Amino acid sequence: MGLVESGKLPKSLNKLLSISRKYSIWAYQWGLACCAIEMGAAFASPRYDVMRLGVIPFPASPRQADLVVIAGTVTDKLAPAVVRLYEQMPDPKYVISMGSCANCGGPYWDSYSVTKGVDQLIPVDVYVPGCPPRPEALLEGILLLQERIAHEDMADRWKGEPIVVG
Amino acid sequence: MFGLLVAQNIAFYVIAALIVFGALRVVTCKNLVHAALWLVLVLAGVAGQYILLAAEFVAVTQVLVYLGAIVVLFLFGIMLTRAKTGHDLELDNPTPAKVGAGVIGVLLLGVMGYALWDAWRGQELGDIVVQRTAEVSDSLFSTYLLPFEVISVLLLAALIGAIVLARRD
Amino acid sequence: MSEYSEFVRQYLTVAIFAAVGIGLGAGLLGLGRIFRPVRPQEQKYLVYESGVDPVGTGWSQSQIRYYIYALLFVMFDVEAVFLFPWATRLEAYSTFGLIEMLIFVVILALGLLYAWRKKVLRWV
Amino acid sequence: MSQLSSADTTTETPAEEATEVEIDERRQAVLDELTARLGDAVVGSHIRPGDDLWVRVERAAWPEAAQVAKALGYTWFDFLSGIDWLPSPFGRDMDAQVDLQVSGAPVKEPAPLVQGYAGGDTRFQVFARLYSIAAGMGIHFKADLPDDELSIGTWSRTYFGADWHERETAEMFGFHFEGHPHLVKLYLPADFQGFPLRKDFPLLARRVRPWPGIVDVEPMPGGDESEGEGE
Amino acid sequence: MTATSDREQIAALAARANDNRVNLDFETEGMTLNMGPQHPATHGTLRIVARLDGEQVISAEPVPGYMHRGYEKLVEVRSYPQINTLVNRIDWLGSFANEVPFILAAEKLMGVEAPPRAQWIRTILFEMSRIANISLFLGDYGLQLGAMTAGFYAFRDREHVLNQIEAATGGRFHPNFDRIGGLKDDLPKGWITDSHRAMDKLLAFCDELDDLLVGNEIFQSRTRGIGVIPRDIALSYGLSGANLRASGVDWDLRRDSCPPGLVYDQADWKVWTHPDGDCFGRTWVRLQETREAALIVKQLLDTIPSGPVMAKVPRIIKVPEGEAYVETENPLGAMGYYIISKGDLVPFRVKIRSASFNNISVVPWVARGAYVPDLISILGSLYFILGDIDR
Amino acid sequence: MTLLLAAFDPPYWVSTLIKVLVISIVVPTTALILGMVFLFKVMSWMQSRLGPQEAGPRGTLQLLADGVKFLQKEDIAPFGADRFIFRTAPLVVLMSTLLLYVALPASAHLVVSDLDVGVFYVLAVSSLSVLGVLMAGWASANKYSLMGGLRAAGQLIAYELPMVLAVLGVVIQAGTLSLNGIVFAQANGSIFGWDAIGNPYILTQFVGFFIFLAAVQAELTQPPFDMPVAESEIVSGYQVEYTGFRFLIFFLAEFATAFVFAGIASVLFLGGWAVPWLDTASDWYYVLGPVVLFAKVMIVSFIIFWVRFTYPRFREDQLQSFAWKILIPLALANIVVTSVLKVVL
Amino acid sequence: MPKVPGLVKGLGVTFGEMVKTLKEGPQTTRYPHEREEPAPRARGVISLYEENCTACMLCARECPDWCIFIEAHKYLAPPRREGGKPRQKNALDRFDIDFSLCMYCGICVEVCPFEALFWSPEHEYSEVRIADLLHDKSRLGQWMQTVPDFESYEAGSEAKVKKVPR
Amino acid sequence: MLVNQFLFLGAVLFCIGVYGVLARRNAVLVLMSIELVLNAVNINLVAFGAMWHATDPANLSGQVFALFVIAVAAAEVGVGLALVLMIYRNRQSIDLDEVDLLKG
Ligand code: SF4
Ligand code: SF4
Ligand code: SF4
Repeated sequence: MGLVESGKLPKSLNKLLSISRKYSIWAYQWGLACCAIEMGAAFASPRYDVMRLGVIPFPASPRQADLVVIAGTVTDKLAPAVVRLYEQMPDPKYVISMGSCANCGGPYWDSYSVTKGVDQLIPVDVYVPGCPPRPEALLEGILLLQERIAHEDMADRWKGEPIVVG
Repeated sequence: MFGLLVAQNIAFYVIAALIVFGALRVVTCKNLVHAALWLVLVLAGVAGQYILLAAEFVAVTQVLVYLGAIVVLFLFGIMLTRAKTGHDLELDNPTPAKVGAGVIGVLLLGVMGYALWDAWRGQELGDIVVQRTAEVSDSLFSTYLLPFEVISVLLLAALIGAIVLARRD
Repeated sequence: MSEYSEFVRQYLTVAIFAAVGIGLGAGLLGLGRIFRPVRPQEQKYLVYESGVDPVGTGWSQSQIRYYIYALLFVMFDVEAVFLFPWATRLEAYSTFGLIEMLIFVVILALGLLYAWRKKVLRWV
Repeated sequence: MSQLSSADTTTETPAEEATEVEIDERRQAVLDELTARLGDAVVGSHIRPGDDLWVRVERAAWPEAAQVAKALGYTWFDFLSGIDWLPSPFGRDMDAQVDLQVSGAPVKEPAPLVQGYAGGDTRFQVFARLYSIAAGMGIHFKADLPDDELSIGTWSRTYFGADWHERETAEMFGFHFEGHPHLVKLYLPADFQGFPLRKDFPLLARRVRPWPGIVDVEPMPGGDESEGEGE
Repeated sequence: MTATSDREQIAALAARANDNRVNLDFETEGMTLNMGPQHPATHGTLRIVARLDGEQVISAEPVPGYMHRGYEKLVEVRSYPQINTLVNRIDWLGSFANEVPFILAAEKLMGVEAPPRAQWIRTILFEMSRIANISLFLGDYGLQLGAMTAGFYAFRDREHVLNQIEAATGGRFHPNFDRIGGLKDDLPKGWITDSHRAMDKLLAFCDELDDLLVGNEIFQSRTRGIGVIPRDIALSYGLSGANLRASGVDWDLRRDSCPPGLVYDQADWKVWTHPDGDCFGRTWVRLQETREAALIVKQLLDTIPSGPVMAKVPRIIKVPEGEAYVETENPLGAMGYYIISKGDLVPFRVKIRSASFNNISVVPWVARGAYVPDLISILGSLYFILGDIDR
Repeated sequence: MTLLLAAFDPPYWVSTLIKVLVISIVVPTTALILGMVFLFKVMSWMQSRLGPQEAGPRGTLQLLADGVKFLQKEDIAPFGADRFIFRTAPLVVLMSTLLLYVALPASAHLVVSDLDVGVFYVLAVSSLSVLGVLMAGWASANKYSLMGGLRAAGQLIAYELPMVLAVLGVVIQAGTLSLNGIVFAQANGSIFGWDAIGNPYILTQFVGFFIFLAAVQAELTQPPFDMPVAESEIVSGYQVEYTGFRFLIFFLAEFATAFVFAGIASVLFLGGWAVPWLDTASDWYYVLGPVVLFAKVMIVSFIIFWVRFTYPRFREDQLQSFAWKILIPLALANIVVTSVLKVVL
Repeated sequence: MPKVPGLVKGLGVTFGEMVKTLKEGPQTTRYPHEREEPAPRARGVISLYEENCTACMLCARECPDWCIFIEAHKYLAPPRREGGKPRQKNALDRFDIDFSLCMYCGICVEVCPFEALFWSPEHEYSEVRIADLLHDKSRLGQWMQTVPDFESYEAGSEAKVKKVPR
Repeated sequence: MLVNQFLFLGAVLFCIGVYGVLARRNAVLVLMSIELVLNAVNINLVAFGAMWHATDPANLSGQVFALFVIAVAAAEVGVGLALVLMIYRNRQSIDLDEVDLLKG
């Protein structure tokens, strides 16, 4: 039973913990479709270099990840894998939904095999619009997420169900 | 000096307890990998005893060869034959055999214990002098030269034998 | 202080550090307990296997090559053990020690050669 | 137009290309060779000069057609798929049916079922394309599948690449390929119901969601354009 | 919550999860390795189920479909301009290249031809998307084989090309720039000079990669003689593009049967082949192809004719009845669209022949007997894009 | 100041306590420094980018943030894992790393435990991490883990041997196993009578140095020898199931080990904490020693990481044959040549 | 000259790159401290010039994703010229674009006959609630300020440069 | 310290090893038990070695013998496990009794 869960942690310490989470976001490397390449550009292209912001795209296993960017189309066949991936990540964990496909089904909104939005499967923290979003748009999404992390109340987050947004 | 001796004795008994406990787990434990890891404890303890006996080189050799190599060999052997985690009930002989083995073990211990007690009663180890590597080397290259060369042949034979056995033909 | 107690102390330090190594890690992990959440989720404790259900359980009884390499390693490791004391005293032994050791090394190198010849060094 | 393609093996030029009445001799030669080898199995054909060749064969001769073509040097496998010639019951233009649904107008008469080049008699056809790198030409093969027996021989023995194409076609149209080694679903989840590429497979999202363009369907009051500010 | 209750809860959950297992069709005894759909080696969501003997592959069966979006159905309910933007997303790395065969097929049915300036720009953009596509392959293949820096270089220099594509079309990825009868817009000022510069950077990147990766002895030992696909097998599986050329088949649709509407005959270039058919051959051919593409672009940039970029076509596009198939040499290989039109706003049926689908179907054949690490180099060197397989 | 340090001779327990404190600070610090400087900065530079920038001034606190973050991560042991072993495995690895630091001399007296069998001890202790890795791989009950664990173990032991043999060349030349002894032998040695720079063994034992570096690279499971954690093959090997702090221990232990191996390499081949023109008995070494050693360590680690960021990885069998068919025969030959020369000269 | 082994060459490449980065600075845009300029044509977000829109519905009809929602009512506008008859006009009540669904194809901009829609290269509008990605009339109007002027064309072009209404 | 301390420890370890050899059925475990026995012997050897060394500094027989034992143990484990693996490969089991039965 953690102190944090019970909300007994002193404010300043809480702040420190939040800041550390803010600046250390290990992002799982998993791309789905076209957006994944733009995500790859944000993560790996020297022009964007997401590492500057403290987002480290090292982990190849969800067990070490804090953030998963759902970048691309989620199909019904894939949906169980997405859910599993999310659940296998250790808390606290964050999800960015990148691109129209992940947000809402996007160009394939009428397809018979595409899930209409990843938020039907897992809770999403930040939605990045675009098809595909520019890498900088993803960076902006990440900044937004960092802002959220810095101000979030961990006791809240870790007590009940995950915060479901939107 | 006395203080040192007391400390040594404490160290000895602590390590000895660890060794005995570990050894018992090795022979009773129900999981092969656990057994191998308990064996690690025993072997490390034995290395500790060597240190107490000032046999530095043997102690480090124990770590290098036993912990770094032989246990790994054991673990490989286990994982290659049985990769599943979990318990395995087929490790032991049936209970009568086990009881028999226990009896034999205890009897043997009794006999040996008595003999040792009888022969070395009260014998002190004396002032232990640190045995440096160089001295080991000198001994090896004078008195035990022949066995030393024989060892190489033995290792070669073992190597060839093991390769012949393990090779998939 | 006698050389012996000096010696034992050196290794006591080693033992202490071994304990510290374990203790440090365990302590930090214990510290983490305060800050960590525990939030069971349905699939959190399934082993990771690329996002699908684990297929099969065991794996690879046939990885015999690992064993052969380990075996070679053990033999040569033992050899190396004997080489170390010799190396420290080579100056004293001079040619005699050199020849003795050459014999030793050559005999074992034969083993390597044998393994090589028998193609066990190949990944089959 | 498809009426123009005949049931025999003579070549007819489509009406709109009648201006360039050239005969493509190379393709005609290939067609003759195919006819010679396959005999009566060739039931329809079509040549667009300088461009492409379509051959329709009997269902029974489908695997044989592949072998013959391969022997003729058409070694490169391009693709294989199916066609459902049923006019879509949901309207043909993207908005037609939805308009109707909302305005409550009666459903249009279904258009007649018309097959394309090289003709056809049935609703379903398989078609495939092979290519000869040496000749720089391709052939489209087609074959009819009767509604009551949607099965045809496999090509995967002759062209390894057909393996996956046939699996895809099978799950999309519900065809059966006799002799295919592993005819299971390729793309869709194992519990997926229906055959998506059949024309009567509805895209539900389109059915349930109102089309935003529908909101204002009546034409703007006349004479409006002259006053539109954008002009 | 106490520790025990945690544990109980966990145990209960795990038991439930075990009950809920859904996907057991590949459960076999002992030695099945499953890679994907969440595996770093599979460029997204391909799944490979490999039965192993030790580290040797007995059989490897790709399981595609995790990215299946139902293209062939969707295009039946979309008008031609809408399809044009949708097909961008098939091979998402060389998006513009997807549009071209579709537009050409529609143009063939409509009997229109784009003005020369449009043809030139089309060809240039086509080659640029080839570069954008293949340069990423080169970097990513390095990444697959553990040389992480190559990937960064690829992303770095790819940006130059993307910049050019974006400056012209407005989209880094999905240009939606091609139109039946021409192009959406003309080039912006200064584009030609910038493109020259970008191509120079690209050529430098190729040299750099040659030194860093392709010339590296470790790389060669990982790829030479691995995953050999002989000529006949390659043809029978319908492989295309660099995969086919690396097997010694000297065939390039750009040169051998370039459909009207592209102007490859206006540039002086070379088709590269490699006799070995192994992973190295495929990589090498692609590297050369990238160079060649940059050179084509540079040549064409200098000769762009002036004039309009759009032919006269009706505002509402209804394609006349008929069937047409056009195939072009896309970055991944031969890509074709078979359009059946009934004269409506929407096509009646479109069969999309995508290169990766065939390219990857050879995996079961070529992976047999390979080692697991080789499986990675084989998969990587066959180079597929998930969208191009699954559509 | 330096003299003060020299005169400082506390009782055993006090000094041990100090040592424990110092090492518990030094180990994470070195790991952080290496991780920061090389993994984040040098790697970024080699890839023409910047690396972490936002966390702390110019991103220097990145790894610290990571550490605190990992402290807050949930601790998951997968169902079916052998919990106890799963949990202790990282500790074993950490212990092995810490034990390596024990023998590393930062100057003649600044050493935790100046063992008489120094090098031999180092080699023995470093082989302990194999146990941790195998435990981790096996206990995770995960296929990738087991495969990674086996690969790692196979690789660690295969390269243990070249390392041992490479060290032997130095031992033959120095005639001692003590690490400080080796430093002295280099500082006071001479090359054919020319003793201006002593006799750093890299000049005579360059073959050994090369083999040692290759072996270190392999022991650290870094490219080109990173198959045990090759993400495109087996995701991340034996670390697949590790979360939070346990993973961090693996992660940091890797860098700490890199540091200490670089340290040992510089002791064995580059003259350790000594600088040629300063007498080894000088009190200045209380301050200078650590600095000099640190500088040399950074140079060696730069080479290690440089290679890491440049090369693709070997295949498992190529790795083994590289060890057995090239490195080990080479090392044996090196030993023979060295000993012959030693006896003849 | 003997061939330099590839292993050495590779080391040279990375080292050279490091030196270059240190000397010339990296190729990174330090977002969020500085921003890169996307091309003027970049399709970042759609902006609406409300005055021009006649609620003709063309964009909504042509949109492949059905993500434009328009509601309008008719009213009589005062005559343009003195004494003319009042004109019947459509007034926009609602003009929403759902950017979580939009596929950024540009069809709407292209088909709009009245030059009411424009592309802006802006891309920073990630949201934590997906509902906020539905941009209404006023938000779309605000984007208008970020629309750049059309660029002039490359030599040899016959296209006319259009103007952005302000 | 008394010599007997070490000797007794050796004796206990030895007997546990013997028990293991007799009671265990799994071949790998039997090999492990043998390791216990060998280590017991080694403790004794080193203890005696230390004792003699105290009186006669040139005498290091105990240690040298311990080294030899370690070397022999390595060889023994290598061959032993190779045997086990071979049996396992042929019989998919490393149950020693089964092997006995087949032999008899
Ligand atoms: S949102 Fe667009 S770019 Fe992203 S995956 Fe979907 S179609 Fe591709
Ligand atoms: S850009 Fe395309 S998808 Fe987006 S609103 Fe316009 S037409 Fe619709
Ligand atoms: S097409 Fe243009 S004028 Fe018509 S409703 Fe859309 S934005 Fe308004």
